[in-house]
Amino acid sequence: MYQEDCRVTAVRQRSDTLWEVCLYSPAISAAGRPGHFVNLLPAADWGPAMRRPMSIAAVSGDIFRILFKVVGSGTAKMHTWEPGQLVDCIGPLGNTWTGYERHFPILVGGGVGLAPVWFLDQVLTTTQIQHFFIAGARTSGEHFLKHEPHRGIWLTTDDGSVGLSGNVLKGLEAAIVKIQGERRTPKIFCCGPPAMNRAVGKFALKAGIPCDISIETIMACGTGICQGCAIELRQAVPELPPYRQHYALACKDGPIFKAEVLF
Amino acid sequence: MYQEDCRVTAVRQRSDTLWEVCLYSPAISAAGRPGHFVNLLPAADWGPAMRRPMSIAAVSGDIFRILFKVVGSGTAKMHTWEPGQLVDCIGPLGNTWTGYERHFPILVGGGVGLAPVWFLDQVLTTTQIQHFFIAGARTSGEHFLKHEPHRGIWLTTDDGSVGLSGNVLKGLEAAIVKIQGERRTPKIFCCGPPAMNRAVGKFALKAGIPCDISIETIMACGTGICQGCAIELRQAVPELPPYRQHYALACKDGPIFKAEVLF
Amino acid sequence: MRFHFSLNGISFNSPLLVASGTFGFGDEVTDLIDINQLGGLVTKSITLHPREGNPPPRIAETPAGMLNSIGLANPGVDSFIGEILPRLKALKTPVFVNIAGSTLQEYVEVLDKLENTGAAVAGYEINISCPNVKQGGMAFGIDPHTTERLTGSLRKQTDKCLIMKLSPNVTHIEEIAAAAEAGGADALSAINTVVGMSIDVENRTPRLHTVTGGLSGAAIKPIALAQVYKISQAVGIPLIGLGGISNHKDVIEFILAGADLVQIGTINFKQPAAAVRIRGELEVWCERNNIANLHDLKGEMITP
Amino acid sequence: MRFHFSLNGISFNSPLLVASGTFGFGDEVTDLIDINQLGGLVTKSITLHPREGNPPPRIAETPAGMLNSIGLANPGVDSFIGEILPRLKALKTPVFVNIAGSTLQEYVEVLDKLENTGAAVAGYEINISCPNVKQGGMAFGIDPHTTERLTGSLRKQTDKCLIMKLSPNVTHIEEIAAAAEAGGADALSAINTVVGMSIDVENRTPRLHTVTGGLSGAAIKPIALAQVYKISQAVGIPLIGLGGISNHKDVIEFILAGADLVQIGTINFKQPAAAVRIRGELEVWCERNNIANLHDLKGEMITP
Ligand SMILES: Cc1cc2nc3c(=O)[nH]c(=O)nc-3n(C[C@H](O)[C@H](O)[C@H](O)COP(=O)(O)OP(=O)(O)OC[C@H]3O[C@@H](n4cnc5c(N)ncnc54)[C@H](O)[C@@H]3O)c2cc1C
Ligand SMILES: Cc1cc2nc3c(=O)[nH]c(=O)nc-3n(C[C@H](O)[C@H](O)[C@H](O)COP(=O)(O)OP(=O)(O)OC[C@H]3O[C@@H](n4cnc5c(N)ncnc54)[C@H](O)[C@@H]3O)c2cc1C
Ligand SMILES: Cc1cc2nc3c(=O)[nH]c(=O)nc-3n(C[C@H](O)[C@H](O)[C@H](O)COP(=O)(O)O)c2cc1C
Ligand SMILES: Cc1cc2nc3c(=O)[nH]c(=O)nc-3n(C[C@H](O)[C@H](O)[C@H](O)COP(=O)(O)O)c2cc1C
Ligand code: FES
Ligand code: FES
Repeated sequence: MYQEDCRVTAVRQRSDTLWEVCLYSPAISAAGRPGHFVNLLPAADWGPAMRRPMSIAAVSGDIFRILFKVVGSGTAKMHTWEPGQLVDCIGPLGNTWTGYERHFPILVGGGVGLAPVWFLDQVLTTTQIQHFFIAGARTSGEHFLKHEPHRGIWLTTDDGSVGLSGNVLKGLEAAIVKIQGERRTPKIFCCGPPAMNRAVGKFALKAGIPCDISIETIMACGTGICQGCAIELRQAVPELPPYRQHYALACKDGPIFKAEVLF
Repeated sequence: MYQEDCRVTAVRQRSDTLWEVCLYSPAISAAGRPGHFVNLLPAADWGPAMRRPMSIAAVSGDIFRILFKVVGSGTAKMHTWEPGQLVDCIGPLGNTWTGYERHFPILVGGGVGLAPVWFLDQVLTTTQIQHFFIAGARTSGEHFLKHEPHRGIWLTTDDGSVGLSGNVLKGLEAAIVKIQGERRTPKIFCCGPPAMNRAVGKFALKAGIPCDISIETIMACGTGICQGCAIELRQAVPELPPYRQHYALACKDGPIFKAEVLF
Repeated sequence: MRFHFSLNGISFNSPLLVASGTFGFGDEVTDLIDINQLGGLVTKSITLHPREGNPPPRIAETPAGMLNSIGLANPGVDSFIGEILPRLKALKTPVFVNIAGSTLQEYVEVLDKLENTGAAVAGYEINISCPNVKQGGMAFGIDPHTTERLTGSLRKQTDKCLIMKLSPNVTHIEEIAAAAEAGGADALSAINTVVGMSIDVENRTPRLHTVTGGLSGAAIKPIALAQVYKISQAVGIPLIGLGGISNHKDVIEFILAGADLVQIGTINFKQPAAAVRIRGELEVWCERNNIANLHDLKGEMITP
Repeated sequence: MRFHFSLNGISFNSPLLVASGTFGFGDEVTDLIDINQLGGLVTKSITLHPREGNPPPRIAETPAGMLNSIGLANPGVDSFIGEILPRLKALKTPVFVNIAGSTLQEYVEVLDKLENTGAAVAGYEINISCPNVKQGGMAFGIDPHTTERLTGSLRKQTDKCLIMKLSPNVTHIEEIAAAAEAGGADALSAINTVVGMSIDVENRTPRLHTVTGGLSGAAIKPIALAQVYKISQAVGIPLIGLGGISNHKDVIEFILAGADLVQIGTINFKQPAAAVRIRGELEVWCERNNIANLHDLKGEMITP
């Protein structure tokens, strides 16, 4: 875990709703793995009591990237960042995705949940682990990837304006069909809005496919101290301390949990 | 009284410590008189509970100017203003300097108190009322006027780096000497830090010269509502409501008071 | 229609009243806001005798709020009746005269004087919660018996709308609320300021001459909301919520927590037209959320 | 020397302790701050049995502050003794174990268990002021008799430094403070969080599952300071001030108001190394102002 003033090296709009920012931090970049997040200050003189958690969306060399959507005052402030700005980040935080070597990874991302999934996609591509990637959005303008089913990338839109019409389950079904006959059994890696996580989680449970879901909660410390980011678990998780078997900490015990403990 | 989003048309540094900002507001500019102030928001999303009062330092056409010094978070924010910025201002507020036609005006300003005095200087110059002007500062870098005793302008500095060495009383004495034989009796118009106001006020009382002093207090509303800007008076002021004879309101009953009621 | 609510026969067209001490007597900022668009105007506290108030400094800024210790500076009830009331009568907006006193007798006398004018005011808000005066003030609002006795005495003297304004500086505000209800109050308003303090470390002096004062503004909104919620669980009479309101969402929070109306205070200093702006924001919000009358949301918070 | 202060034989090299619940058990952010530079570490509240805490949501942001309703989630005293204490013993920084309970007996049992380990901790801070649990918690801190009885019972069981942590949610905090002193407390800490609430208006649900929770952060600093000032006028034992501290000036304010030491809480979440940063700021300030020992400023506010 590091705390660094990371210099913004680039800012660009990736879709109608998503902004990408490159941040220079040798330490955080070197340690960051898919699933990790940073907890940052939108401004040096940030008045509110809490930092803002943002998933690491990519790493290249000494630079890591985040993807964000403007939803409130913190992200609005982030939207004013320009290259040169220093951003106080603590990270990398949380647990990471594992087991992708042993399985055939099916990645599912939606909204800002795309960020950690996209990072995993890049790592798998680099390490030449074949995988599928499904990205959902409401409409074509919110996507920045291309719909390329032949390359294992499915986009879905609620309004059918690009890719498959419907939610990510449409993509999941298509992927599952394609995976028949694969040596490796599938495993789903998912991050998206609550309704999507639930739908994907339930789908995976029903289909008997292992599924790791990254969830978002409100967070104060991001480091396991405040106990504010509790998430209710349906099943005990033996690795956790007894008093956190029912309410685990999203920031430290997560943000990634198995579907069966969540739903 | 108007509330307007005034556009910043120019920003410039006038001395080591003083910044000047031009604000476009036909309404406030037309109504503003020497002594008036505006109460402004340093930013549109200004979090703190109070506006920041700033004297009108000049008016030309539809534009009025303010002069300020960075002392805390509000003025630090003002320091980031650039042309085009909209500034929510309420004004003009407070009372104004009067009686300068009937007297020989001696203007005394120090620090940011220079602002309203400088405005009066400009009005007197424009209306061709001969007067003297004494501006005090700690050191030459804080001055932006020229020391021109022959034109009735004396600068003073604590360190003697420009003009007379010493405080504004040095300038006052010089001015008083020069005024001997004038038809009009002198009147002092003063605004500066508390110690300067007191020194000038006491001087005037002793010399029997009428003296109007503009004072600064902390203010919330600036319009006479909150009663927060109370200032203790030594003498009753018949024009004020009975319950404000002892504690008058700097924003509404002032900011200008006669020396004899203050000291 | 959107905002209609009626209390003691007084009809409110906006849920937003302006709070005592934060709008004077309604004549300072008439250039900036149409007073008749207010839900109501609560005057600065009026006392039996004129009061010059506390020595300066009387106010200080704090994180997301401010401290004040004005000390009830006001012209006194006679001047109020002679010079201010005639103008207030001309307003279409309901006016509530806020009354403060150091003894029960003082409160009663002020009320009597106002009643004797046949005053066209809508009612009275009784300040039993001012933390900034040595005698009386908050003392009345921290003990249920005193509260009930004072409310009862005032109730006997008037049929007009009688609102008791409660202090948050107590262990159980719901007990004081219940006492005011038992005493015959028509409505309650909560909260007055929270006792607070600030020190200028460079010269080691308190930022208020009285050392402690009353904290107001956004900082206290969560406290006010919790108190309003507690009161609404304890009493049946209408409730006016206030404390830190600065936008339409804040207003809705108070109504969901159980308030019938709200008052806005400290925000008026920064934005003299806040009551009109927020009313507009509420209108848009109700439209978007298909709320026929905002008051329908009273107490409609969904508890887990 | 600049910061030396000693309490019950414990020597403090920084006036800044980290507050209960805002630094865990000191093992989360060791990458970011040298724990041995803290004035002291107060643990998260420990209870007799493990507690899973309240259902989420447990925290919410508010203007210049936050609400929490963690519900004392903790591993329980046995786990604490077995798994956490050994590591804490290795610290040079004085450690205070914060204890909470639902009954007097529970507090006593936890203390006994800790005493029986011969624990090398500096002392105990007793949480009689948690607003977020149904039973016990704050109930102990709103009544002087209960406070005195609890303090007395604990005093009998330990010679270690016994600090009672007070709640601001009372009419007269100085009475509770005096009761704790009478019961034999070595020191007091104040304040715990202020009861508050927030509602998500879009879905009409409270932002905390428990509806109300505890407000902390800069917003409550003026309230905390007023309470510390009141307590310091009422008792003679040392006083640890906390509530909303986020920079060195805040620390000095508390000391001028009568605190001997301070704790920092919510700011730790935003700035895990705040205690070290502020210590540095204090050093510079003392240097510039020729203060040999910061503690010399205790109670040195100049009243008008
Ligand atoms: C582990 C983790 C990783 C995240 N990664 C990303 C990311 O890569 N890109 C991205 O755009 N967003 C991400 N988020 C969500 C992001 O943190 C919130 O959108 C952000 O904090 C909102 O701040 P704000 O000030 O703009 O909004 P606010 O004004 O604070 O709130 C706007 C809305 O966002 C919700 N919200 C506030 N804080 C949080 C929070 N800490 N977590 C979740 N919801 C919150 C509020 O309840 C409200 O509904 C992540 C959250 C977590 C917990
Ligand atoms: C009628 C009037 C006219 C003024 N005209 C000018 C002007 O033309 N140019 C200029 O630079 N300044 C002027 N001031 C002072 C100016 O308002 C303060 O410097 C400013 O409000 C400080 O804001 P801040 O946020 O930067 O400082 P803060 O962080 O709020 O405080 C820094 C210091 O300034 C003091 N201060 C804070 N608010 C005020 C206030 N409202 N009045 C006086 N002191 C305050 C504080 O006590 C503190 O010592 C005027 C003040 C008044 C009352
Ligand atoms: C400067 C000031 C003066 C006040 N004067 C009074 C008063 O005279 N009588 C009264 O009942 N309340 C008075 N109040 C309290 C407010 O009416 C209100 O209860 C409190 O400020 C909380 O609301 P807010 O946070 O919206 O300001 C005053 C508040 C302020 C800030
Ligand atoms: C998330 C959180 C958890 C807390 N947990 C505890 C606790 O377990 N025991 C306790 O005595 N105080 C607890 N507190 C209260 C703090 O120790 C402190 O008294 C309060 O937050 C005020 O200080 P601050 O404004 O600096 O945070 C907690 C506070 C927060 C914000
Ligand atoms: S955010 Fe503090 S424990 Fe998770
Ligand atoms: S600043 Fe409010 S009355 Fe003067």
